[in-house]
Amino acid sequence: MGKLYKFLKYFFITFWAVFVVAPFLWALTTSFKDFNSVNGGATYIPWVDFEPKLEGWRVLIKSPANGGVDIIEPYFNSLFVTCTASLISIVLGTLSAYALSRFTFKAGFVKNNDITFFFISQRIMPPIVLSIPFFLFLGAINLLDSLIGLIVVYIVLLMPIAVWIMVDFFNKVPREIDETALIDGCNPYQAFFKVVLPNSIPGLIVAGMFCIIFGWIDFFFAFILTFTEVQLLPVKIVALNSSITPWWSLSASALVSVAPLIIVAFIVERYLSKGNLSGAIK
Amino acid sequence: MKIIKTCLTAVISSVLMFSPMAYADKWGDQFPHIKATGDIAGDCSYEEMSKKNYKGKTLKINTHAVPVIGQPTALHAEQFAKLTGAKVDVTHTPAGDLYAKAMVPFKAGQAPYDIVFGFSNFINDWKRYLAPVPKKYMNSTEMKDVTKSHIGVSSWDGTMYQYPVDGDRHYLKYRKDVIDNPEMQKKYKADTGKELRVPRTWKEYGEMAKYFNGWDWDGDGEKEYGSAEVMKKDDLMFAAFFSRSVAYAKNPRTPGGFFFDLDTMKPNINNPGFVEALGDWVEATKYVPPGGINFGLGDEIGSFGGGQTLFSFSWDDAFIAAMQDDSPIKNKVGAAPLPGADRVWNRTSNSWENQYNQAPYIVWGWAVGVAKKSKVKDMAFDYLCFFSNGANHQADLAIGNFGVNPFKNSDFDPNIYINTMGWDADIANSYTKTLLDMEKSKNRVFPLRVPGVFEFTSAVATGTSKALAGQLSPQEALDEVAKEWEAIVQRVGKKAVQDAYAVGVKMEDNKL
Amino acid sequence: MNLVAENLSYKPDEQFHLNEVSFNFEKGNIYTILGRTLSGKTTLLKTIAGLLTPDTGAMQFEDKDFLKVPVWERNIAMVYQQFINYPHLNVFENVAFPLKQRKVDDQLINDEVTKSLKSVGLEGYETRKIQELSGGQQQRVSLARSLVKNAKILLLDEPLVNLDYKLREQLREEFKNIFSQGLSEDSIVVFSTTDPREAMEINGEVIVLDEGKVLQVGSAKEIFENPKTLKVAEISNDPPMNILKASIETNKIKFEEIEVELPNHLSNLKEKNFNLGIRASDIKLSDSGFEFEVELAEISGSETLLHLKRGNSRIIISIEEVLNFNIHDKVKISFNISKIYAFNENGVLSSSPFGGSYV
Amino acid sequence: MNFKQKYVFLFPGLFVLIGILIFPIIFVVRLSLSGWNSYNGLNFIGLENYIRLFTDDPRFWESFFRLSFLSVTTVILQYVIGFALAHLVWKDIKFQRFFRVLFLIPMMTTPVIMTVIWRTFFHESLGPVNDILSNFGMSPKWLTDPVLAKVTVIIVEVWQWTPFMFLLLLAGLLSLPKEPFLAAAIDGASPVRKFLYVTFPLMAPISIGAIIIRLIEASKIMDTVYVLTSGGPGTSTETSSFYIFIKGLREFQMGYAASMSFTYLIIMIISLTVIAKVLTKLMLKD
Repeated sequence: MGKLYKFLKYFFITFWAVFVVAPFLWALTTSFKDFNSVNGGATYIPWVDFEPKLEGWRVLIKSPANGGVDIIEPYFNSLFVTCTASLISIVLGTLSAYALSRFTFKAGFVKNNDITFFFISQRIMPPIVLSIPFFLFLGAINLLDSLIGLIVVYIVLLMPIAVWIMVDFFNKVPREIDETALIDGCNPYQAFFKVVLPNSIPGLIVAGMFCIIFGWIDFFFAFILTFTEVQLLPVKIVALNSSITPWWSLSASALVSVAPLIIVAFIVERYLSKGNLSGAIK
Repeated sequence: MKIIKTCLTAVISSVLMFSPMAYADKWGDQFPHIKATGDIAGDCSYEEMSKKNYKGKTLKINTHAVPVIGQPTALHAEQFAKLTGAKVDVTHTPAGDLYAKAMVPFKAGQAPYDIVFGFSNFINDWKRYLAPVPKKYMNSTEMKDVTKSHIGVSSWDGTMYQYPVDGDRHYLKYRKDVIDNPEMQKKYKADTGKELRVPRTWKEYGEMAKYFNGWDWDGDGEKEYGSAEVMKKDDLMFAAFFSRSVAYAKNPRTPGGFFFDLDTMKPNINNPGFVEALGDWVEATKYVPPGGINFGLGDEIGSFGGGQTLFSFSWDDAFIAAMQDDSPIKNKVGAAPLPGADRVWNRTSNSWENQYNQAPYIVWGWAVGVAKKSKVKDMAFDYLCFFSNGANHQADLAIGNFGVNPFKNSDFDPNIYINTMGWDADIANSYTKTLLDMEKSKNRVFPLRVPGVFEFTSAVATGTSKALAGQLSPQEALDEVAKEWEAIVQRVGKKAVQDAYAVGVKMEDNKL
Repeated sequence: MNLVAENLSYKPDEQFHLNEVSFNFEKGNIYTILGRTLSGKTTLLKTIAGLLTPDTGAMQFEDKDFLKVPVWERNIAMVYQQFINYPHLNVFENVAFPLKQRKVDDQLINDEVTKSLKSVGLEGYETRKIQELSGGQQQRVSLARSLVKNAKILLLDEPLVNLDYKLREQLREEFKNIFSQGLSEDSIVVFSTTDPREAMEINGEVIVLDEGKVLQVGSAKEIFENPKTLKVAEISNDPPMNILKASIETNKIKFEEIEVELPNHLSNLKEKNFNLGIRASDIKLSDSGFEFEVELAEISGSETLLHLKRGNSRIIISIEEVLNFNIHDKVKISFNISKIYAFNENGVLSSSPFGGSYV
Repeated sequence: MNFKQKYVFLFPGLFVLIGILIFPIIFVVRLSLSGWNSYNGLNFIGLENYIRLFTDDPRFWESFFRLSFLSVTTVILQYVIGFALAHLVWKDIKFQRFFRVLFLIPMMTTPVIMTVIWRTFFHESLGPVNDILSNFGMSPKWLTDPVLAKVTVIIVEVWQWTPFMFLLLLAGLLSLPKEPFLAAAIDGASPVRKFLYVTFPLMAPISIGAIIIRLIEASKIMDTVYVLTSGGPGTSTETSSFYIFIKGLREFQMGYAASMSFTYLIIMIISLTVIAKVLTKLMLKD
């Protein structure tokens, strides 16, 4: 039993690890190919199977006039928009989540759970349809094709996630902690900032990570709501899809675009390892 | 006054003609792109553009992804900026999204882009938002060189809304090293009793493709297949279907509409001609490479251009890809008109006519317009005119992945391809002859350019892909499409569709 | 100057959490709220603290409308049954927190915290993290934090319940010491518990609470000797007082076909039928007694609790030694009739061995 | 607790959200009552779109059922695999940190881009999967067989989003109290029983939350379908959101797309509420 279980355990983990890594490895080797080595059938090992070329990577920094996409500025735009929108969503979302977790709201038949669901339900609407009203809305307030406009829209995308995770998290933080803080002379704001927040860092990390991920990977709104001034990374990368699908540069860009988030993964893992991610308080 | 101007232009041009090297030095040095020819005189030449001053102005362009069309757009933007002092911002968008990317702001009453790239069949939806090409440019030396059919595709009932910068058509590409190979011909004859030659009909195309499917006939160690075509249910799929349908359904003796009966606006799409073509296409799923029914244009180009298939038919790209310097099959491919059919449907008499029929499909191609609300229209048209000036156009033609294809009368000179691109003479000849014949043909089909065109083509893609997937029989699939088309006509308004379609039919029936 | 509450009611859902609760707490005294779980003890303490606002009623303290004073200005302290501390702060910072909040001078904080930690026996633990402490130590930290404030009102919500037996005993002693020495004449201590013995030991004024209602108020002794109702008798005894349906027939008390002598203090009883109450400790095993069947035997510390059955009646008796019984064993027991309580059919005390009566 | 300060906490977020969304939501409703498309403006056609949707558009409903199938299947798989992985790397295991980080990464790739890689991966003549399988005489039609194409979509979705479940469930596991496990250990419960009677019930609340959120996200499944198969072959992988996308941005029938979205929104809210209730009953009762 024990041995078999152990074998199965490592087998499954290894299997999944291979499954996770496989497309990345494929992307890595493909990123060094060119039109001819792609279209000759599947090949794997550079120098042995095919002559490696750097074209796929060069495309990412060349100017469009030279057949590249120049992702450097969009890269920083994406980082900026994602981080700012995540930050604002976390701040607003955390406050709202705290209110929903701790206090009772009632307006007619609407109660706490309904408000929470209202937040979360913002993610149900297919983005296609919201894109047009958002376009008109941002047009009306003159924020189309601007970083701020995108941040505004991303707040709508991200705040529900922040609220959902933080409500869940605060529900696990005993409310007696805030009560004790109040009794010890803190007003509700002080209780929140001095006591609840410092004990919610793991929750904030997870919520922050989800916000960053969902902001970073959005394509649709970034595509519809920008023109020339602001370009985000996914939009720029997708613009590599010309009549010929350039497997090589898309592979390179897939690797480049996932890179900053791997750092996020390490940060999250650090907090996981500390073992107190969602239950800092017994 | 006008006469004097014309004379003057003529004199200047002739002077320039005699001293091309002087210009080549000056501009060719500065702009390596046109090194081969130097500047070529014209109203929008480098020389002329350098006299303009657009300092402080910004031109915004949305174009296709890099490199096809997208790269020349960016390159010429850079050159234009250098020459005129303008600031030019270019964004790149995948083909499928070009329509929405421009249409959303159009509908919202905005013009974030001065210049929008798109396709010739967008014209009906876009023309309200586009500025007609001004007279000045209509009369430019550059425009004078554009072929009649491309003027037609760019115009709506005589008014040009889209600036011609590229030529597009579907034609047949085949592997010369097989079809023209005597050994293969012998072998094919022995096995099938038929001649191996450039297919004249879709049936021949199918037979040959099937014969050459699934074995290594060029000895490179990989299996080869019959045909690569766009079968993926996407925005281009309908074009492949229409290319296969024209032979059966475009009857020169029944004018008055290919897609609809112009009088009644009843769809023709489910008549036996189309059904026959769809039947052929379903058959074709047996001789495409593995995964072939999920091929988009990119896959088709990769597949044929990479030497995987015997045949392909659609835009130039696959052919040009195959003829690139580093291509394993350079100078092993040939171009020919689309196959025809041994019989053609007559929808007036409701019967087949057993007569050879062939018709080119002047397909959907790149088109570009200037937004009506743009504040820098002059600069925008100057840019477009500059984009396709003689020097730029010739240089662009020579670069395969630029996706700029012949659309000027001067482009059909095989020497361009032999000298600058290193093509074999017979290939260059077959290429230019194929294209030129299409220009001359009197029995041709223009793209559907009616309001709501995307609803129509999307219905075709859905219906035909159901047939390709085996969900429906060809007849059922096209009946479904016809029903959908009728509903769309109803929704859009019969009159509106009819009026718009009449313009296209007029061109098809050679009345425009 | 007292903490006076009038008719506090709180009904957030179907049930009353507080039902017309009134009290008058005097400074310098300890009050014990005795009640079972969910009887409203915590609600009452939170109401005093200001964490809950009652639906109706009034509360006054030091001549102020206390309900209008927000929690953070009430100058109270509270210890919870869970060990509530600030997990992100160390022991010293935890205890110093309320003082820092008051912007007390650093030197003074240092002195006060050291003093307070000493009084709960935690000197030397200043820099420890909360998570590194045992449950008992955590609870001491929270007690130290409550004491350091010199609060006017100290609320202790079952502070001992989550500790194991030995620690509980130990800490209870310390509580008593702290209360007797450390508290100024100026403070009110409110201690809540489910454990009657604890209430007796704390020995303050006891308020018996059930379903949000005050059943009886009195000294611990008074509650013990003369429980006002059956309910109070159940709540204020552990194990709960045994209640049997009984009747008086010619100087005999009859229940479950048992007849015992009518004790003197019950001779004036008016009703024929009454509820007989007798504590578990007032029933003894006796060979000459009446036969009951064992349903369950629990050993608790050095006692054995026997759950017995006869007819439709169930009783619990406690034996001061550890004995083994099997289920369905027959045992014989005798009743100390001088300790019999009588409650009328409405459950009100009609006669107690100590002479009390509420009829 | 009930202080007036509670509004200061709730309102900034709530009002920002409502402020940004109020116009778009109202506009969607208005749009759904119009025939807004490439040739018509924002006219008013009453409930015509809805009538068309409910009486004359089987394709929408087919795509909706396909979506239900795909999202429920992928979410179940993601949950089961995510739970298994989280459970495996929860306790001591070699290279624990490495596996934990690795298992998170797929979620961080942009679907539009990553699915292109998957498309090349499953490319039937040029991709590595069939290249390897062909050694065993197999060449599955990953993208062109109506059934297998659905499987491929599921594989890619599971790859991309299992980390989401994995992370939430791992976080949940790491925060579980120790006492119930001690008790189970004292009772000598087998690992299986321990899982069924201790771990699983304790994880139920977080599981429900994670499943609901994943269902919401999974029902927007679109990039994957768009890039992998464009809904094909035929319509066999077409989902509601993809169909709405086609109608809305490809054919530009914005009014109709809005009516579909609104209908979709209502159905989703109702079914998610029901699913949440059912899950709560099933998982919390055990």
